[in-house]
Amino acid sequence: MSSEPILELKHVYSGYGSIKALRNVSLKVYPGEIVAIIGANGAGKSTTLMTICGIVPLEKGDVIYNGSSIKRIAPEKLPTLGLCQVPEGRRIFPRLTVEENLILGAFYRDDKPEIKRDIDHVYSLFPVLGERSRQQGGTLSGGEQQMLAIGRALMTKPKVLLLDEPSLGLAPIIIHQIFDIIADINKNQGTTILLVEQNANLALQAAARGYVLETGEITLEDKASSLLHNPEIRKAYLGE
Amino acid sequence: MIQEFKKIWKQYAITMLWLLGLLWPLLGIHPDGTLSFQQTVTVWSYILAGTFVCFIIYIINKSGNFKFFTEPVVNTSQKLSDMVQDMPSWIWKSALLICAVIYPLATGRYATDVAINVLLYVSLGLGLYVVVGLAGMLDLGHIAFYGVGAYTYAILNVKYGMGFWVCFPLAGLSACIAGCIVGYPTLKMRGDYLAIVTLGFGEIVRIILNNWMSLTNGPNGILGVKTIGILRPVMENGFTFEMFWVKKLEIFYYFALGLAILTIIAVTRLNFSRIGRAWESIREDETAAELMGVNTFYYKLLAYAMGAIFAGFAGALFAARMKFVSPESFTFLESVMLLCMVVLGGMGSIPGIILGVIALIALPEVFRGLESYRMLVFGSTMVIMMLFRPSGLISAKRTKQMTTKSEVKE
Amino acid sequence: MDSFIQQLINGITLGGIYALIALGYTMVYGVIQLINFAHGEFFAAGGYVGVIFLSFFAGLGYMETHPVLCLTASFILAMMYCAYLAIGVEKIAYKPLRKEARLAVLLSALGVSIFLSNGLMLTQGVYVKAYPSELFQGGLNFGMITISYLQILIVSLTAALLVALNLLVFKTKIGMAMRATAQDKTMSALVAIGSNNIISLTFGIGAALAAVAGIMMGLYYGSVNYDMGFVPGIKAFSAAVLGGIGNITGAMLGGLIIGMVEIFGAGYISGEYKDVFAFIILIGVLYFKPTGIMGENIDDTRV
Amino acid sequence: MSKKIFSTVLMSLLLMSFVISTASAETLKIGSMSPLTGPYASDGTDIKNGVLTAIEVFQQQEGGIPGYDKIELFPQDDVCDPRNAVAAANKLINLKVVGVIGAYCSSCTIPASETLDEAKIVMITPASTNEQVTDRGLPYMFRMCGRDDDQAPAAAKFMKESLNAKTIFIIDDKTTYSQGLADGVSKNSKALGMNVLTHDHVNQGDKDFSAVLTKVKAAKPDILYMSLQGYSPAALMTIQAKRMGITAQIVTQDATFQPKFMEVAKDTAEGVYLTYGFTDPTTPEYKAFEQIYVPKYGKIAAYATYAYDSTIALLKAIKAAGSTDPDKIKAELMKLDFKGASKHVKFKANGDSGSSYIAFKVSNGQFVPYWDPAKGLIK
Repeated sequence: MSSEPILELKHVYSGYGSIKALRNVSLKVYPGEIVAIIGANGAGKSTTLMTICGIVPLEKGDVIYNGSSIKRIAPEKLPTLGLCQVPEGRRIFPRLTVEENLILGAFYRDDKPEIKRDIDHVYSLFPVLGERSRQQGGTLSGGEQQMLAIGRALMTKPKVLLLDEPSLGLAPIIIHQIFDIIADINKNQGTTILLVEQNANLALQAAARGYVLETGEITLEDKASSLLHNPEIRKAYLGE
Repeated sequence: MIQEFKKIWKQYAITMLWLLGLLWPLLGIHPDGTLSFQQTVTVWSYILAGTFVCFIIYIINKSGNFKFFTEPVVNTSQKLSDMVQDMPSWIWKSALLICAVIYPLATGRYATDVAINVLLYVSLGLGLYVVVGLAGMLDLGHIAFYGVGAYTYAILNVKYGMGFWVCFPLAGLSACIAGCIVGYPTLKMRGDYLAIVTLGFGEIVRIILNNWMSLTNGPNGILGVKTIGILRPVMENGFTFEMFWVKKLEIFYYFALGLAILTIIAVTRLNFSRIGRAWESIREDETAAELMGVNTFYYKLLAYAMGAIFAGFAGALFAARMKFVSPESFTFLESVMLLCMVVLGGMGSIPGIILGVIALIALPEVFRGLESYRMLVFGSTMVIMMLFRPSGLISAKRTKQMTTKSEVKE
Repeated sequence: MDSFIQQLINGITLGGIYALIALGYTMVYGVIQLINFAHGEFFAAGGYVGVIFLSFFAGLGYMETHPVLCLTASFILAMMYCAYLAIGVEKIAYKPLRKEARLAVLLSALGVSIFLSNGLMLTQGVYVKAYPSELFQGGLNFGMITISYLQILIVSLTAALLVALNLLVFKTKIGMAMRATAQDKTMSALVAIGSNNIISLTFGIGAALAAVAGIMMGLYYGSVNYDMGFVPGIKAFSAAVLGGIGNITGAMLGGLIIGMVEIFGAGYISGEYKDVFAFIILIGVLYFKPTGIMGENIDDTRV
Repeated sequence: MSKKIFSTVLMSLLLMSFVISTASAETLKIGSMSPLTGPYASDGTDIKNGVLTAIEVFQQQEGGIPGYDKIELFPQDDVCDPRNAVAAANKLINLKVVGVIGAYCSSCTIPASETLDEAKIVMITPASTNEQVTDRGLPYMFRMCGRDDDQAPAAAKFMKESLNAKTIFIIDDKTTYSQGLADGVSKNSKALGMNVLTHDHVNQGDKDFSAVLTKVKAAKPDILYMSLQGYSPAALMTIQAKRMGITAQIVTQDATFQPKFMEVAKDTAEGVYLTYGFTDPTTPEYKAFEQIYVPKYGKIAAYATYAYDSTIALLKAIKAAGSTDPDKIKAELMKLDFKGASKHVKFKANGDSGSSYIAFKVSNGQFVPYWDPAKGLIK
């Protein structure tokens, strides 16, 4: 673990109008690691990611990426800096083909041969996408859509990948497949991953460190393995 | 102060420069092959001066430099409204009523005329509010029902000599039937598709009114519509009744007032009834409403029918007042203005709609002094009002939240 | 038969103009779900700016020496002007309201429409402005059928623009980004697509097409007037909905259908009820296919 | 809730009080009513300009009206919409104007005159030609222009006698004015033994006439009679007809008497005939009008002259009456007998001032008097 965090939230407050979703959230993500944020429904997990990306406006505090504040940077500029999010519910473009979805992932890039190579790379990670490259995104199954969403995010060449509930609504076998690939991306490409999950067990197994978010506040921060064995966590999130 | 509003200043400056670029080709390029800047810059500097003053006032107000002036005003109005709130509702209601009743006595003929227009449009607007605000169906052809009501009275009166009081319910009825005819095929459609279909129906009604010579006398309109007659007891020569024709504008005002009050009461009661809740459920989520056992077909049709009835009543009164109907009063633009009234005042609150009607009927009248600049100022006022009060002048909090949410989701 | 073919040609010409205007409605609707009532005014502004430049060139005397060049330049300048106008209007009157209820933007659009048409009236005068008539006189005669050169120009230019637009939207990355923005603005921001730029671009392209339609209308009918945007605006809007609003191919189809119905209705049934026929077709189509001819049911495809 | 209602009332009272305005005492106030915005704004502006010119000329030549410092005009916009017209009429009543010049559209003049009649205000229309304007027997309604039932026989007679027409194709655009006139032309033409092939309609605001013109082309009539409100649809139809290769003679009516017609239709306008009240542009009265009007407002159009004469008549009557009593003004109006810019002004008992429709022909971009029902061809 290197000394400087690649992504850091400093006392972040944010919310939707009068509703405060995040209060004094601070967290650090170091290069090359997988960090998990776990928490119950409505704890503010997705809001955390949306605040990092500037979609939900930041009220107080600061977000530091790669050593500089990104709170004044427009959301659409972030992927060009290597910060990319796969939002909750996949949100692929349903009426664009699989291939078009992937091309749009590389929207800001001009290097055509490179893009072609990256698309092939995504197809090799997810062979099923290659088979369906001419199909409209909306016609894919849930698991395939999740793969497409991750593949599309990879097309932005992220340094830090924010993943929001990749397991949501998927069959266990698909979930495992996807988590394998997440681990693979982290290991082979050195991509830092911030993972938000309700499925605490899965997330903490994949991650190196974890944060617990409760009603907009960070209540616990520890190594993933210790969190996994923390009795309170086991009681609250692992159903024991 | 300047620093604080740097962003607004920048936007303002860019806007003005944009306007300059917009104006120049229109004013500075001449057919004789010459270019000039004089006129453009003159016109532009007028606009600049005008908007600059407004802008400075806005900035000063925003930065709180008017507090010495606005604060007492706000305080007193707050106190007053608290006072009003403490009073039982019948007090301010009757105070309001008294104001409305003495209004024509206190003002001139022209103001009364404008007020009658306002009152008729209040009935119309509330009818549209049932369709758009409660049931959530965008209607761009509501004026057609107004036209149907007006023509029903005019035709029955002129061709068959029927009196106002017989025709008044018939006007409502025929408008209601028209509403059902429009409503039926549109029930399957949603959102903007509905809007265009209602627009189409509105236009069809207008074209038919304009072309069915034998019935509507086409573009010439129907002349000689009788005004409202009331039987008045006369004591001379024993006790007899005499027909009294309402000719004075002031008396007519009271009829319009009566209709407006009737509509307000009816719509308020509908709003808080079972039917009103059914409509709201349809507006928020039609599928869910259907699953919860709301007969959406019936209630949507009912919304059209109710909206149309009020429009029909207002139409009959309109025909009686103008003594003349012609298709020109029922154009698409009129429908759009009506929709504006409902939205501008604040979707979903009855006082809001009344305010919206007053604003949109009275503003063009206020701007009458500007002559040909009238509509230009009116258009920009509309944009500015929306920019500053996007949820209407008076917004119903509950409705607003729900509507925006559902809009975002779509 | 002769007059049938003649009416067919009339219908295609009119339908082509409607289709060009309808594209602007449908593109803007596709991207921000707004019925842009001011679009008809962009069309009128295009017509006016076209005649301003054409007569400017005529005044300079270039019209006699380089007519084609002047015409092309006028087209391009008017397109640029309208794009400039539309982008500005969007930034001032629509963008601040993007998060508000849709009716608020609708009203703002209406205000803009009133403002623009009256602005045109005040700067250009209440009188009709005549187009230079020297261009495109005459035509081809086949017995009773006359096809004017102007009709040929209108139809071919319309077709060319439609093809170009289709290529842009379906074959280029920018077009992909436009479609992506239309489907999910947040998500497109997350893949580095600036939705504000895309929306501006959409407004710009829509208005530029309207400008072309405006000039063609001016050439075809010989004049422009300040409130010329209103009626074609409604017709084109109907056309866009008929084809399935948000769908580009649908808008073209809708424009052609509305134009044809209007001409054939007026030619064979009744001139005064021609708009009734157009609306009845519209209502009929929507009754059986509530999302228009090519429209997709947005509710179902959204995840 | 109550706060809202309270502010509602406050706002409305504020707005209402804005609406009510008053003006100073020493001025003689007259009103005009015409569409200053909307599709007929051009004709409406002509009327307003005509009235303004008349006030200027009257003050110069007759030295104003004793007892008043100045004559002020309150021009109202009726948008050619009856509701607006009635509102404008009420506004004028509120302003206590002595007389009103207007309106343009017959459909506005009729309801507005009913309202003005209640307040006994004299109204002179310079442009509404529908019979109903004066046939309703309103005591204070006058008309400076001609009537549709004067124009229609003149047009029919012209087509029969001068153009030797046998078949006519009539098109109108369904306004009170244009359709009334077209019906009259149709009736009169049939009475004169001509064959009216079709009487077709287009709608107001239409620009594309190709469908109906294709029918015209197939029907091959001797004459295409266009009764369209305003010069601009007439110009559009002329252009499209010529472009389509229609060879029928085009005859149209007074609304086309606008120099802009030639400006738009250009060379296609050549040879178009139209009927219009005869105005002699060589009289000193016309010259006086022309001298003031042209430098200020440009070319003189159809209704400006009538608006001018209406205003002169009204002011003359007020001056002669020496008071603003409507009945006295009416009596003086009935007595009037003077040479106006457009024609010799003398009102009949029903408020009409008669008309002298003649046929004009467009040649070299000018309206040239061509044929007079009484005298035949004008050389």
